Amino acid sequence: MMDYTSVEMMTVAASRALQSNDICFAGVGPPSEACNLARLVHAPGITLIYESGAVRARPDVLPLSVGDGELCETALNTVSVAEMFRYWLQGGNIPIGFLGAAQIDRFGNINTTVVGDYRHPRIRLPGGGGAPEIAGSCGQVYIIVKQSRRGFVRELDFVTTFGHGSGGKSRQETGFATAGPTIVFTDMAVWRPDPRTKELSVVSLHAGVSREQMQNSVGWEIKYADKVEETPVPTPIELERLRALHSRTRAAHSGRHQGLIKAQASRPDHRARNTG
Amino acid sequence: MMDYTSVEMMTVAASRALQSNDICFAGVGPPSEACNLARLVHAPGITLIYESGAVRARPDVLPLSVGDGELCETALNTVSVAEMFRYWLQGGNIPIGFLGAAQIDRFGNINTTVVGDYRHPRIRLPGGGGAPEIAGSCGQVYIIVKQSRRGFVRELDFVTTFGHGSGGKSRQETGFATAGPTIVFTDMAVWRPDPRTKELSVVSLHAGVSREQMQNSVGWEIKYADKVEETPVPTPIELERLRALHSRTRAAHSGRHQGLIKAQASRPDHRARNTG
Amino acid sequence: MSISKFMPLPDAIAEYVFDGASVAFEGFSHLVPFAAAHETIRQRRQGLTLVRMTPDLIFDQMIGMGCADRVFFSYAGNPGVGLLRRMRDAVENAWPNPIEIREHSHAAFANAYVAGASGLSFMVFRGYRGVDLPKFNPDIRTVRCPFGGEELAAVRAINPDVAIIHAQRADHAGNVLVEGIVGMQKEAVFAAERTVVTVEEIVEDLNSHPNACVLPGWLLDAVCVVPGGAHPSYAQGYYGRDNAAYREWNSISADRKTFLAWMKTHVLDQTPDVFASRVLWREDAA
Amino acid sequence: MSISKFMPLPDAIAEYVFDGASVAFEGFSHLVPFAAAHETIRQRRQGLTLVRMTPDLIFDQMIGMGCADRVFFSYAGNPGVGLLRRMRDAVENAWPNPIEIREHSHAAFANAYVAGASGLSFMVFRGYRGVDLPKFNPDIRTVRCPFGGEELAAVRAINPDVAIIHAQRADHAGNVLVEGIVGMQKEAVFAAERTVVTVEEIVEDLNSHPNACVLPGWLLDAVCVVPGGAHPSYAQGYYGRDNAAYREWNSISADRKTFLAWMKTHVLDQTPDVFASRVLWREDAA
Repeated sequence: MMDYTSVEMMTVAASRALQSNDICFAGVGPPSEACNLARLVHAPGITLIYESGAVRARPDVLPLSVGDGELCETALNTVSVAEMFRYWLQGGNIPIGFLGAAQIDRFGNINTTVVGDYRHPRIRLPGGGGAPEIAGSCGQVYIIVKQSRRGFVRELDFVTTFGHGSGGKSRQETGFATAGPTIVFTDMAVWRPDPRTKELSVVSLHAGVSREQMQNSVGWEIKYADKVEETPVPTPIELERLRALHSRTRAAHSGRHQGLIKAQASRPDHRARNTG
Repeated sequence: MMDYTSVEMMTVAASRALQSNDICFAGVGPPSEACNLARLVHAPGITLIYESGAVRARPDVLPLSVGDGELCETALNTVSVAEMFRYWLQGGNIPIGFLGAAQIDRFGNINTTVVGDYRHPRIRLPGGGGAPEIAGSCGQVYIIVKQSRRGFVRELDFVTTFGHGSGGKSRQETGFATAGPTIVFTDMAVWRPDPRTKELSVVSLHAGVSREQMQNSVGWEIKYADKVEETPVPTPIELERLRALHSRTRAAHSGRHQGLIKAQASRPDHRARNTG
Repeated sequence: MSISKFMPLPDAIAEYVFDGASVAFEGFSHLVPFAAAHETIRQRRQGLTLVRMTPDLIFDQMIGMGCADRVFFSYAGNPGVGLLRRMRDAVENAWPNPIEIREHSHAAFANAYVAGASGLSFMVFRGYRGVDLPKFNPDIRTVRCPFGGEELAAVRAINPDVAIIHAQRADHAGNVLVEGIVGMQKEAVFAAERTVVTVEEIVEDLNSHPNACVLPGWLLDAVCVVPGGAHPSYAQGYYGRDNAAYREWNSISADRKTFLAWMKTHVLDQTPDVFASRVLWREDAA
Repeated sequence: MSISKFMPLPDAIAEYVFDGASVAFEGFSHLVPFAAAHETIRQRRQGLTLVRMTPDLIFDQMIGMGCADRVFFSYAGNPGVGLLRRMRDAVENAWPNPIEIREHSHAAFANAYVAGASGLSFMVFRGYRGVDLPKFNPDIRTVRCPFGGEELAAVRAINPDVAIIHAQRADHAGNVLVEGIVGMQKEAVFAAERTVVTVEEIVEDLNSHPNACVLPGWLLDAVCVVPGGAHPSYAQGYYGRDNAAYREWNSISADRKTFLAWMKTHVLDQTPDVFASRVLWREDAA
């Protein structure tokens, strides 16, 4: 068995949730990484959609920003950001949204706005971006986030993105017709909301993770599902494809002006070259 | 002096109102005809916009429908109908709207919907199309319409398009910030709203038209401006360009599949040929 | 996403256009889906709510053949030629059956499609001030701006059961390209529950601009290859508009008997294949 | 429509970007108008309301140099790298001056631009349910659907005094082509009172697709040729993104002194011409 890191385990576990016929709104960073790993391993037909307007992007390297040229160049089509949020997302055409988080609570609500008071924050985080309405309009939401006491908190400093609210029927009562978070992938476990209470409950532990380690990384008393499985370890192919993806990405992002201009550009005589 | 018809006089008079740096929303039919004559005679730089989304169309022949391929092929760009009505028109970016009419009253209100009762019409006309919001959102409105007792009525059967309402400050009080109809071209005269009452008043009579003929073609007692001019007759160049335009248009529209596929089509190997 | 969405047009109409459905046939003068309308007539669908900004010849034919109970529209003319005589006969004389009309201006109709495409129940817009239509169309109301208090028009969203469009081409995954005058096709497709698309051809690669109007396969339920399927309207890049046919319609539609005879010969006794013979395209040997 | 809209960038900024103005700099990762921002910094504009969905390095620089009193945004990060340290320093420590932030989600911000572009005072959308932001942004309210009664979010329109964008190219009439990731540039331009565009080059013919994103000359007030003007972001078809520069910014911006020294060398002591040397494009001899 190959060695792997806990973050690799997280990405691999998340990638396995996606199927070849899925249509998924991919947040940049770890969500996009898991989505593209799925595409490269077992879901070659997956449709990945980015908030920059790129539809069915098939990037060869991971985008650094959600608006990298690689996304548009490999996409079926690119629409305006307004159209993406209005017709594609709000119109209810995207079954899965894949998000990251800075802070998350036990009901899958997310904070990416501030640590501390909104008006006088200790740490000003980036803000909501696409997440609030991705979580509202996609049929269901997958979340990928590393576990830590600072991230998995009893109470959010700020509710940026609504998950299951205060649990139970809170989400429906707040006016959502969509399912919200249905699964959370971390570097230690896989969580799913309890069908009734909607509290996130551990359904699978990654190999070698103890319940004690779990409790030390989460700011509330963890619930476990009746049956807790062990997450299958990454396969050699999963690890190889993931590492190759990282390696291509690092090579591409280390230089300057590395955006290779491809066939879709209307003036192929205009090329970037590496000046770094 | 060349012979000309009263309809030619109408089109020529209307064309003269347009300048080379004007930006004008062109209704199909007589408005489009006047707009293109202006472009071909004295306003080569005019920007004509069609509700089908064609921006700065420069058709070689008059379009039969507002969505003829000729418009897109000669345009700077073509946008969706939604974008045209929302960003371009409602956004307040089009200074002049040029409209036709079926029925018009003395305040420049227009009916293109029904003759008789709406629910049980004697004649069902086409309806509003783009006109109501063109008249509302363009900076000002030019109207071109033949005079007749059936068309110039004391009271409209139906208000499709708001002009100056009941006159005076009616337009502002109804919530419009735009000027509404500022000039009306007919086959007999040129009319402008009185600055105070907003009643359409004759400012220019076409050569040879008497006040008696005028009154016989209009369903209300006509007001004349203090100074009534005689409309300059069509110049030879105006008539020549207008007739050449008509001649090209007739030739183009008489066959089948006459839409010549030009450079903007992405697959130039796909051509129509005349099968008529 | 499966290959099964490619099917003959008769199968697509049989499966998705049911009696009583609301069906948008979009295409703004360009790419008008005549082949799909004729197939619907042949299958004798009834009680339809026909939805289209510009009813045009396509709805004149469907109304005259008794397919429609209601028509949603914003401009009912034979462009550049005259009025729609079959639609008038239905509105004025209830022949062949009475129809209810629900009428908007273009701007209002476009906004109603935008609302439908955007998953909203209504859209606000600046229009319908001082005019008579709001008295007759219950889908027009007003809403007050929660910031400045201004009163604006609101139109109810249009969400047809089925959207039917014609497009230039599809790729093998069922992604469809629409280009040229794109009208409201994208909005109609996003607003509808189901979508049937007829295309001129299937190609390996759509080979268009990155920002072109492409409808992804997963939004479409049926893709049917019908070359010439927009005749007598046109398909930019493939064939031109048959303006002569639009002019001839004025006399064909003037009389009920002439109309019915024409429809029997040119629609009822035909199949979708006939459209290919009505246009000529891809004249590679010029 | 006159040729006089072609002008050097310093003249355009001097003429259209006034102290206290609200200025949208748009471009969604792609075509970010850095050259125009640097010129604005050099001209020492103050009291600006900076408007942009993704503040990015461009606003980090402007805020750090004291141009801004307020920032409207929806995602304030250095994409893929980290936080915006100069913007944080202003929000958390009021350095170099306190700034007011007015924050939306992307969907809300996009709808606010759409409202502005459409001549409406607000836009309705399906969002902001159950979250905290509406407590802090007075531009978020609710409106009730006049048909079904559903309560929906409403956002106040954004209509900046000036929109500034970078685009691939203009023709001699000042019509501008934007292609690739087109973001919200069109909406920002339609929403703004004035528009300044920097372009890579002027060409005889835009030579694009009929449905490409083209902004007509008459909507634009100034068109300025600044090759490389989007660096370190990118111009699709011309040059790629300088990701290394984005990464380096994280340490440059970490410290006030380092930041100020960098700005002096790379911005204050430069002219717009320097951008051409930061990228290489049109490498015809490959």
